[in-house]
Amino acid sequence: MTAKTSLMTAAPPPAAARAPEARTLVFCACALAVLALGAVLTQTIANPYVFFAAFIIVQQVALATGWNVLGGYAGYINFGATAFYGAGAYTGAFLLKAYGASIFLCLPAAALVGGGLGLLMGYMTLRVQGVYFAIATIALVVMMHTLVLNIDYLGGASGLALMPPEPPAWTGGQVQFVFLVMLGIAVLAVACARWIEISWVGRGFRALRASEEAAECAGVPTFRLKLSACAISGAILAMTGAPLVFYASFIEPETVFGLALALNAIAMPLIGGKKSWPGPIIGAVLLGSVQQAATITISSELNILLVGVVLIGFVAAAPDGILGLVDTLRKGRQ
Amino acid sequence: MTISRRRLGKLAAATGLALAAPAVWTTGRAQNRPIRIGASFSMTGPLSSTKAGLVGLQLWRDDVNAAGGLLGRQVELVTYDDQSTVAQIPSIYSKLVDIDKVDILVSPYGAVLSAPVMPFIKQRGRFMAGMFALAGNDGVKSDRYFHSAPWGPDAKVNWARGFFEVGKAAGCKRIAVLNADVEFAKVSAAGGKTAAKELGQEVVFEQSYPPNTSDFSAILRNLRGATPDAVFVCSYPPDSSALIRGLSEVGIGDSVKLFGGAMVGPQYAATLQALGSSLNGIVNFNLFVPEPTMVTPAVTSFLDRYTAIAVPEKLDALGYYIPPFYYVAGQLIAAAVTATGSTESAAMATWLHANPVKTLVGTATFNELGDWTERRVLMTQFQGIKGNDIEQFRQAGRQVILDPPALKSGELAQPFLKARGA
Amino acid sequence: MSDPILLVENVEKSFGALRALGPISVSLKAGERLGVIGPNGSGKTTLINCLTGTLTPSAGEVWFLGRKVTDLAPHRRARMGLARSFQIPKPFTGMSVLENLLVPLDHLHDVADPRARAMEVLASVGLAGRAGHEAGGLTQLELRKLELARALAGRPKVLIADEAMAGLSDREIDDVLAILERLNESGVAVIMIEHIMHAVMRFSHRIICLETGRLIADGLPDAIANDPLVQKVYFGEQARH
Amino acid sequence: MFLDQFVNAIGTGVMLGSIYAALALGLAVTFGLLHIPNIAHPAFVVAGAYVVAVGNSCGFDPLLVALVALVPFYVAGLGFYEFYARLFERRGAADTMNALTLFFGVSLVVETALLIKFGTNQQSVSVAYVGQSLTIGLLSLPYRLLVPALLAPVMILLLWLYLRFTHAGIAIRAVAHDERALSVSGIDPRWIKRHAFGIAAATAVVAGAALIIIGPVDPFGGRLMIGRTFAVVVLAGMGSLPGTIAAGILIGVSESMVSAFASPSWAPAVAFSILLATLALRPEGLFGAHR
Repeated sequence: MTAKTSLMTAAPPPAAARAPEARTLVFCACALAVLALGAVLTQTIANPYVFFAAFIIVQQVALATGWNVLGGYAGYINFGATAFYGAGAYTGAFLLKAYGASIFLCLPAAALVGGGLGLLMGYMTLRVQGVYFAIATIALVVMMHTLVLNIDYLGGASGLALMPPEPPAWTGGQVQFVFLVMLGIAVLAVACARWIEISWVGRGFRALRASEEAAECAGVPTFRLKLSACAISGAILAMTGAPLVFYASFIEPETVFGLALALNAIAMPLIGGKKSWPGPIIGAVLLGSVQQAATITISSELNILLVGVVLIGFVAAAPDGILGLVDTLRKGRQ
Repeated sequence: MTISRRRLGKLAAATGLALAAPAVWTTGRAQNRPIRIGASFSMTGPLSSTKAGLVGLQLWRDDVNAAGGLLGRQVELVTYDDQSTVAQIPSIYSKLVDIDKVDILVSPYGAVLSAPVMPFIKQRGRFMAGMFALAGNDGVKSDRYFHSAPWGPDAKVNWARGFFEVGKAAGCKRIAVLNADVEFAKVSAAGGKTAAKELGQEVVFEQSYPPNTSDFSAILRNLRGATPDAVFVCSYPPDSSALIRGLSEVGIGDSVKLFGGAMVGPQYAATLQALGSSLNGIVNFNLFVPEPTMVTPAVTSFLDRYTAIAVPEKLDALGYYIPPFYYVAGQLIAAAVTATGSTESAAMATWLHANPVKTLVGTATFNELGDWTERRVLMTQFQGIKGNDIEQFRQAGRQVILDPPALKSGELAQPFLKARGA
Repeated sequence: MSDPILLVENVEKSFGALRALGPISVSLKAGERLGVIGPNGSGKTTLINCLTGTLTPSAGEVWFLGRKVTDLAPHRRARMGLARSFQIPKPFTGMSVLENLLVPLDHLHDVADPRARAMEVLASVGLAGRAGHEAGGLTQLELRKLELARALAGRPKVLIADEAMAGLSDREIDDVLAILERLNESGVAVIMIEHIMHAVMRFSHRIICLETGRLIADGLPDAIANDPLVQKVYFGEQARH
Repeated sequence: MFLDQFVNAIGTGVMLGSIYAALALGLAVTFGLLHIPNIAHPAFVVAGAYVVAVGNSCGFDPLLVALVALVPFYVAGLGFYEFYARLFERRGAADTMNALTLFFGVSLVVETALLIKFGTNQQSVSVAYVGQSLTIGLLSLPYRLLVPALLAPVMILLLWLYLRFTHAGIAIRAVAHDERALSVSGIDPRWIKRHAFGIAAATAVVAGAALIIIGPVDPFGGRLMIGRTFAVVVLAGMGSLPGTIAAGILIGVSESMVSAFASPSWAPAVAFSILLATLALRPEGLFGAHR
């Protein structure tokens, strides 16, 4: 996808580094090119399946990137990506049902809800050890799920079938339009992740991951930094969920709070590499296509088993993912 | 990439030719190319026990192909795993239609998973056989959608009406409604309340509970306090078991004459086997039971062949509930294709609206929404179950049909406590 | 002389029923070199943690630059100019030596060119040649120097050096002492917590000695060295080891 | 009516709570004492339940099966800890995130393995006492809950005695307190931790028996338990065994009160609300020491 720039973005030695401004320019150009390419594709490719499938993959990229802001940069594992994703999806559904709102209104609203939820979670649990945060995120999914089940306006367990408003005519159709929106979200998420990574914020995250105490004593506002990671990650994940109802014309709690998404959100950055922004993208594209191939060639249970084994394998052998492996190989050769 | 490899594989299997360009094959001589039926199955995830349906569809395909195919063409199934999640559905059905170019669609399992396909088939004007989606077409109102399950017209309210009819005959006036917080149960409970009122019954207690509730004692005690005559239960497999166990433990009170209705679970072999004799007296829905009024040689042969496949695959050992109706879906498609001489959606739909079809489970006629014009959901009572042997459920007289009257095979044993053998 | 820049007033710290520190009162003047000694478990680390803000005292107050900082978060105190190095070096692994210094500089707004400032500090401790190196891959001495350099990057007013010389050879100790002396000459007050007696005696203007959380001596190095109480609790124990 | 409901809500809550404590016991050891966040423990419990179901289908009593299976589960626990330790502890401080991911992967593998071996059908046991209740005045206690509920105090008492009065037990508590203290005294902390992990794994099969006597179990049943078991351990205070049963009962009674007097629909959120509230207000738990 956008992985044209070098893999070695994390901690470049100053002598070898090109001017950061130049790299940012290249990145922006690539991002715009990706968006433009998406727009061109909607005009030139007639087969709608391409966009149905691409939506899912691009959504996974956004999901993995959003998760990685907290999980990779700040080092706080979130088992409840679906709580945020679901919050966003239901925010979108609520606004669509209540006001027939456009997707462009739903996105910032979802981001606000997800960010708020992230802040709340962080505020309640980040003072204690990271493992509590992880456990609390499992709890959050159940609570969000229970909440939705008990709100009749959102359809509860029956789900909610909604017809989205007509998309702008130039996009060529609903699925093309939603795909473009999701592509926009993914590019935004990646840009956001990249900014965090190369700025003082990312440096602060790396410092607090290495030693929270030392970071704090070096002037890094660790608690506030972690809170903002929660909020940013929550906002991206929620934004990723918002277009779901526009995509499927339907939403129901078992899907948005289900295991599959939460599992992928963790697995993708882990496989690609958690330390830099191309990692989640690589993981998302790779896992997405492998799973696609696997569902066809082997039985579905084996497919899940495969994800489990791959997770264990990466944690055991390559905790920094594919990018980490590549870096190690490079260093070995030098 | 994966698609062409997949096509290649299928082709190799079908013709024994390993080298052939997929493009040649799809655009090749239309007369000889197979008729492709596309469907999504929940092979994984919470709904994965429904994958037994695939065996039903495969048996139908084998039967049709053994008899020379449809219109002289072989039938081929194209299926994907939707992982029991709505998010996968739009892309799967677009793939079936736009990439795999299937001729005919079969819906995913149930109303939740079908919901995202409905606008799609309406928009594309595609024919689709609906699988167990209760009132699945009531929202979109496609005229090319046909239920294989005999929920009957106005299914939301009426599909379980038999329970209330049986109750009325037994003199039940006060109804309690209990439902799990899942889609099918919630819709059924709402419909049940309406049906009860239409029959002049009063709803004196209603309660929903979260899925996977394992202890029902508090709920049953509250329910007992309302002294209902009948308890309409809309539950899912785990909670069906817990509830029936709770029934034995906490008791239900002397007022209750009828208990059950819309419990999902006591259709499946595993649940039946686990609950055994504690099922006695419960009146619950089913779509097929081996009672003399329903059994035909065709269905017996189907079930025998199904069992032979299902048991080693660890699928539902009885296969009364889901698999026959996938076979029925195939039969509906076969009838329409054969009669119209085409796989054209509009023609098939028009023909099915106008003509009855003889299926494995009886004759189906359809109204404008693709519902069976006659509700044929069974209300059966468990009688004389002893121990936990699964084979007894294959015998007649264990699940006696009380409703509909046309298929009635026995009488309601009452009062409830006596029927339970307590 | 001038007012104390760092002042500890009747500070106490308890963990549950266990009192680890105090009540204790200590003051530090601008530019002073203060040595802190005491056996293991005497409360030195607890005292430092109360100074930096890692721990909040159970009672008492801490003043820094005329401001009450008792409840102020560590990073706020760090930005005010209270820097520390750690007994066990805590480099920010996963980034370069240069970036390690950029972390504190990121949060100071009065540094015009952080990279230049970082390189300047690295040069002053003799790590300039290692700027691009991964911080995790340094030698023990280099880690100590990095620890100091990171503390110094933001031009602190007070440096707390927590056993900055533990485990180093005599030559390396001289190396570190030289850095600290130069630093002090530029006006930074230094609190040195140290077990290496000759170093702390040589360096300090004034030494305090802690024992079971209490201040048992406060005075010039010579006076401390000859203090019978200090000899009993501290040197006595050291001798036995 | 109200009194009947109230008394029975308490009774059911206490029984459920005791069972939660049994489910959480292994976690109280691994997470509470060893600080290993084994989120795969509920999956082990489900695996235990399957073992019990298989034994029961051959005609043996579930509790007997569980007793026999203690040994293989203990050994499996040893092996699993060895795997974990080789991966992480040798690298120095275990990265919590990687450890959590590992356990997540392991629970996925365990669940799917069960799925492949046994299919999606629910497994259950048949025992004579299921379906009957012990009635004391207004109170009626189903044996289905009562028998498993009695397991927890027994297990906890045994484990507590073990930790208090045997050499190995005291060593485990020492490890929990400070690993270095132990290596000084000449005992290999790794051996002790492996042993403790084995014990924790062994409790899973007893908890599994409890779980499957209550009702049918499917491969993914453990997932619902993750939050609840952690809630018990955290609320109890890390590593406090008697606290485990108190915390379990507190959660059980709260749930059954909500079920009886508010709405059962909200019951699943109860444990998690308690968990979140504990984390926010009293992270050291009810019975834990300030850390």
